[in-house]
Amino acid sequence: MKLERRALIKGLLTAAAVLAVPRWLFAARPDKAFDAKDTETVTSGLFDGPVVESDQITLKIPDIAENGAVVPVTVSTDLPDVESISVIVDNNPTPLAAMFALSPQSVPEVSVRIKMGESSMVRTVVKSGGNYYSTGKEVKVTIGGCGG
Amino acid sequence: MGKPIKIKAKIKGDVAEVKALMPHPMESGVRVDADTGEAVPKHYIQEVVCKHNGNVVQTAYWGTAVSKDPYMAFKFKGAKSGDKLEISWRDNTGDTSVSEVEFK
Amino acid sequence: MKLKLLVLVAAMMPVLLLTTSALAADAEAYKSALAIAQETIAEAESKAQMWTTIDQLLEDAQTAAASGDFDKAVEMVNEAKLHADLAVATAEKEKSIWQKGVPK
Amino acid sequence: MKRFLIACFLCMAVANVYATPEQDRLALREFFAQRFPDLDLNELINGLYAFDEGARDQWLEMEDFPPYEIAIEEGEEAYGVSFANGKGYADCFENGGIGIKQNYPRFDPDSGEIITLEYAINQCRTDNGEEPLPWLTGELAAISAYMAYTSRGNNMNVVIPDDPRALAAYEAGKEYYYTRRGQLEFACENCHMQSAGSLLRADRLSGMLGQATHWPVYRSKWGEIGTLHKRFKECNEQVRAKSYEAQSREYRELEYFLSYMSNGMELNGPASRR
Repeated sequence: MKLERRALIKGLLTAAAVLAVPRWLFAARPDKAFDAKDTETVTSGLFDGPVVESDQITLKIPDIAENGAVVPVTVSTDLPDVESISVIVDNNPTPLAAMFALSPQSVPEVSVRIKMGESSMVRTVVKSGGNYYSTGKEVKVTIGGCGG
Repeated sequence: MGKPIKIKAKIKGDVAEVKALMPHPMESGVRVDADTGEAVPKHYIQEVVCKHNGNVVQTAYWGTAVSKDPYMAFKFKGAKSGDKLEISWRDNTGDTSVSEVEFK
Repeated sequence: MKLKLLVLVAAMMPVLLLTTSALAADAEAYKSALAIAQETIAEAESKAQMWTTIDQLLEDAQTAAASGDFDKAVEMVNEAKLHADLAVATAEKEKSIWQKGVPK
Repeated sequence: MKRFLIACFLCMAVANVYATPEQDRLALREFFAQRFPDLDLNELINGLYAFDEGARDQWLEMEDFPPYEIAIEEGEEAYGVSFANGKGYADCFENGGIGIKQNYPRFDPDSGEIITLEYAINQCRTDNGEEPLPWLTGELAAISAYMAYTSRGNNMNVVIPDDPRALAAYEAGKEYYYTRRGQLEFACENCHMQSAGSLLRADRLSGMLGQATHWPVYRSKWGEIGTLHKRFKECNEQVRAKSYEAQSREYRELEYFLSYMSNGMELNGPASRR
């Protein structure tokens, strides 16, 4: 079930990537990607190339979130020349939670606290040397963070 | 003008470690006010710019899913004692806040 | 529609026959039921044992009474009295046994 | 000498019937020591995080830059603002109000009242012609957070003086804690002693010991800093018992008892909780 879903999304990502041309430049906030209601739309709009899974990214996020209103996330990677790090929560009303645009001075490690309305796959996409890499983790939420 | 940003910045070896806490309601537009029964309008930080001695080292773009009173931590190279670190944000209403600290 | 009404009336008959207050489910009946309930509620209050449900039931009763539905109003008030009765019973029981939970 | 002996006899006779607060406290520690033989009791000042490793990790991550730091800063600023008459909070408290939270709540022999820290803060305001602040959240909670912060590391030291009114207040608080109430018929004890450390739906329950050391608290659920009495109200309502007003006599007595039970434990407020 999980595998199927992942395969499907991966397929969608690849399909989207084939069609995609660079839509938004990172010099400004990619508003459309932030307004998008599903992960496919976010990724097809945000990334102008295929996204491949990578084990060189560490996504630190709890298996069971204490409170959906405050879920600590840390993303770090050994990949070189990191330009951006995005955090996407599939089941949130607008999946794109945050995108960090890095500079050559940056050490690729960012932390942020996010809201999660319900249990969801949380994924991070790292742009490194012009290519996109991702990893993800299922996070269980017992108290949703949308009520306040 | 938004509330000031709380910043903790230190240098470990050749890496600067920065942690910031920004008092802000981060209303997603989904929450319903218990008293009025009406949805609280969206009010959230969209962009956070971090500058080292005037140069942008990182820009964070945020959606509505970042938690209330946002916390952010990041690292960069090339900072030394006495350098300045400035963090500023802008929210969807156009409100802004800027704070600056010096590396010890 | 008519049949439904008939069934409803038929269903209500035993209630109407059994409960004297419901016989005259009008403003007077509501008032006297409320007076009886309030006595018990005051007792629960004085014994530090009010339930959150009671205020809600009284509020619902008042709304029903205001719209002329005295059957419902009386029903709600009686429910509130039942809750107050149970609360008072807890208070009385606890008076003699709360000490049992204290580690010795 | 004779009088002394009689007094001693009386003492012992009374002690046989009623436990003294100190006996209660020691018995409570023993209760937790037996329930959680592998737990360092001092860990209980961290509430549910003493029991739940996964939650503890997330909490420690929050502690990296806890959201209550905003409240401490706002509280410090508010604390320093002078009243219209030129006086300030520092004039109302011993040691200028710094590092004194361990002594609260205290019994006031003049009025016979239990004075909690928040009660004293508002008393300070009204004594100086200022309007009292709302009890549950906001500026009062922030000032309380700042005062708690300056008291971190001190050990809780609530005193029950030799005055029947003080003892009566303690006993009333104790009875409140152990009395079942509300439609669900739960006493504070049912959750925080018998079920301490277990899950109630998705919530892991904290233990009674150490429950008073870390207030006020920034609860993620609230999204702001709130006082202990806000939590009292919430607890009561969760079992469908009508709550009392913040700083009502009932809740002040409850806090008096609860705080005495944490005597000797380290103050670690303000804190963040789920």
